[in-house]
Formats: sequence, structure tokens, C-alpha cells
Amino acid sequence: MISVQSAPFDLGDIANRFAAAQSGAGALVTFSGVVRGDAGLIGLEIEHYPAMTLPAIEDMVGAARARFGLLDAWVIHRYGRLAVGEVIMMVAASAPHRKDAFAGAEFLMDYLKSRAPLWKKEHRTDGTAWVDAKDSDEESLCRWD
Amino acid sequence: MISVQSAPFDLGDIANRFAAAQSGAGALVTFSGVVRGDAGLIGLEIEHYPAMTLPAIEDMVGAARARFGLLDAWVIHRYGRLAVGEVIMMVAASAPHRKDAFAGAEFLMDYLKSRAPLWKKEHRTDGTAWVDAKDSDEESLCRWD
Amino acid sequence: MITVVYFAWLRERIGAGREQIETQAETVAQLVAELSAIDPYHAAAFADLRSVRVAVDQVLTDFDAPLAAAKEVAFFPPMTGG
Amino acid sequence: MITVVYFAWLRERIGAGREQIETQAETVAQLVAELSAIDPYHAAAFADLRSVRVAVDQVLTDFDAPLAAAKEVAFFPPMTGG
Repeated sequence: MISVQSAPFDLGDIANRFAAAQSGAGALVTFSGVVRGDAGLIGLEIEHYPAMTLPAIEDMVGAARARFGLLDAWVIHRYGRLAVGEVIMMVAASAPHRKDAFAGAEFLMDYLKSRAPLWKKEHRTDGTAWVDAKDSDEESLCRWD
Repeated sequence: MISVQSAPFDLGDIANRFAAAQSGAGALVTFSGVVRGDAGLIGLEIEHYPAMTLPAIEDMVGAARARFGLLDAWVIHRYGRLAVGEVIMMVAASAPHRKDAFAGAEFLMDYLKSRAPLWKKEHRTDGTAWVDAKDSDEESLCRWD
Repeated sequence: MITVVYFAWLRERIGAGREQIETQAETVAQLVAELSAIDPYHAAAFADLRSVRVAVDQVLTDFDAPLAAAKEVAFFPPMTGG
Repeated sequence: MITVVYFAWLRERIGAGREQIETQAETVAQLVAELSAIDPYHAAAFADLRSVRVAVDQVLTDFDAPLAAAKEVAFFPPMTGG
């Protein structure tokens, strides 16, 4: 299941639905990204490229499944305005063994961070600013080359 | 929160309670281990050393928090008889950034696998057998040295 | 005729998310040169191409890519999803 | 007097999860030698120490460890939690 949506979602509900949908998995890993309450931050605004986002994420999920033998992988990503503490996105990955489930989830996160067409803008008490891509995210992606 | 229990638990409920308990976290990682339905497997029986299990896991959680700057880490582990498909255990880790949340959860899993006083016995259609420790689990643990 | 779309600060700097362009450009780089000549806002948006990424028909590519029969070219900053 | 506890296949092989032992052993290894002499079941349990782990007063240690004032010594196979 891949969803790019403005509506909030319940991470526990998704985790349970993901678990229930698996067969043969011994390991389930989830990652959830949350709007971190840094000093002065009011919230995030997330923009995306609707015609490209879903196909790009589908490609990443396909690559992760093939590379790590994942049994399944789900991605949910929100766009629009999010308040501090809200869940931005979630990845779930299942595999027979834990190593592949962890690696698959990390691989997906690295690709989503730097290759999915989404952009974050911070709304702060002192103004707004687009979030700069981090060198560390690009380096994190390189380790899968 | 650390719990060693025979009762089943709802992983989505734990994931939501963990998320709600965090403050300042940008990244939440959960791992859930499930009884994999290998051919001939009826279920697992998990034995543990009650006087040692909780303090041993507390030490691991303390080490993970210190090493990766985790904001929080929860461990729930079941013992007793589990059927195929049941959740054996769950780890949740939170950190400001994803790298530490992933590493903290993997570190905890490696230690729980090989250093927490728990033992799995397989009940199979053709008999019972204690699960052998895997060399790969010991090697996985060594990477944190 | 090609559709050009912009996201994030490129969209804000140019003042539009989408425009139709009549062009003979054969590569992305040639299209960028034409777009930069439209007005100072476009010029500013493309002033430092190290901060600009491009997708042709919704597939990430680079500035040397041919446009061929492309219908939609998108320009945006490095992604910050996740 | 020391309490010795066994888990998993060591418990099954010895046929008991717990026993009280009167011992003058100064190290875990000396205790193992005494326990092995009790009967063939104990001997079998300790036949290959590469497959046995030990905790003294609920802390993992090794066979060289002193018993000192230890109250409880546990023997078990390599752990298979998680």
C-alpha cells in the first residue's frame, strides 16, 4: 500500500493492518517521521509533485523489495500543513529475518528523503523557510550504490 | 517501558502509546518479531530466567540510549506458548533523527537476540527442538564492539 | 509546446507553478537558457543550477537530457521528503 | 550453600530447574566439576561447555569467574531471544 495524502493517519492502525496483511514474515519494521518541535517552529508545510510522487515511490518500493527480499513494504506520506508532533510519514517493511527488514526500511527512508518529489517548508515564529537538503542525507543514500 | 509477559499485546496500541509518550522526537522506529510459519511448525515455547530478564533488558536499553542518544526505548517480550503468526516481541526507539533511531533499534535487537536470557523451543509436527543460537546473530552483535 | 512546472522556492521565485512554453530546445540545458531569458525572476530561479533538479515526464534526469517528445519538464530544489 | 538454576535443554537434561548445592568451589569451573560428578545427567549437561553460558547472581560471566559470596549460579544454552 502506497498513499500520498493530506489527511492525518493513525500509525498504530497502519502498523496493525500491515502486520495482519503479512504471511511468512518473521520481522516487521516501521519508521515514522514526526514534526520535531524545534524552538520557534510552528509547523511544516509539505509540497509535492502529484504526477510524479506516487510512481517515484512505487519504483523505490519495488527496488527495496527486490534488493532485500522484502515480503511487503508500505509507504504513507502526508502533504499540506502539519503541526508540531504530527506524523509526517511512515514506512513499514516485512521480511523473513530482521536484518533485511531493517535494511529495507532504511533504504526506503534514504530514497524518500532525497529522491521522492516532496519539499518541506518550515513555518517559524520569525518567518518561513524551505528546508535545505542535507549533505548527510545524500551521503546516507550513497551507501546503497 | 519494559515488559516481559506471557499475555499477548497489540502492537499498534503499543506503537501509538510510544508515539504519544515522546517529546522532541523526529524519528520513531519499531521492530516486531513474529512466529514465522515455517513448514511443520506448530508454535514456539519461550522460556526465560525471571530474576535476570528484566534487569538484563534494562541494561541493554540504558546502553542503547547512551550510545545513540535515544530519547526513549521500549521493549516488550513474551514468554510461554505462542502460535504461528503471533507477535513474540517488540522494540520501539525514538531519537531526534532517523539514523540514531534505526541504529538504536538494531542494537537492541542484536542484544536481545543473543544476550537476554530467553530461549525458544519449536513445537513441530515431528517433535520439539530448542532453537540453536545462530552464528550470524553473534556476528551481528560484534559489529557494535 | 511543452509544459514547464516548478516546485518549492523555484515556484515562488518565478511566481507560477506552471507555464506553457513554445520551444525548439533539444536538451534541458537549452530549455533552461530560454527560460532564464524570460525575465529576471526566471533568471534568478536558474542562477545556480547546483540547487536545481529536473524531471522530464516525471522521471528524474539531468541537464544534458534530450527533450525529444517530452510533454512536461519539472524544475525543483533538491528533495526533502521523509 | 548455593542455588544452582538451569534453563532450556540444560534444565531438561538434568531433570530439574533448581537445586541447592553445598560447595566449597571457588570458581564457576570448580562448581561445574562438582556438578558434573553428581550423576550422568549432570555430566551430559556439562559435557560440552562451548554450548553452556553462565550467570552469577543474574549477571552474565564466564567459567573463570570467582564464586565469592554468590547466592545463585545459572547455567543455560546460548540465548535465543528476540
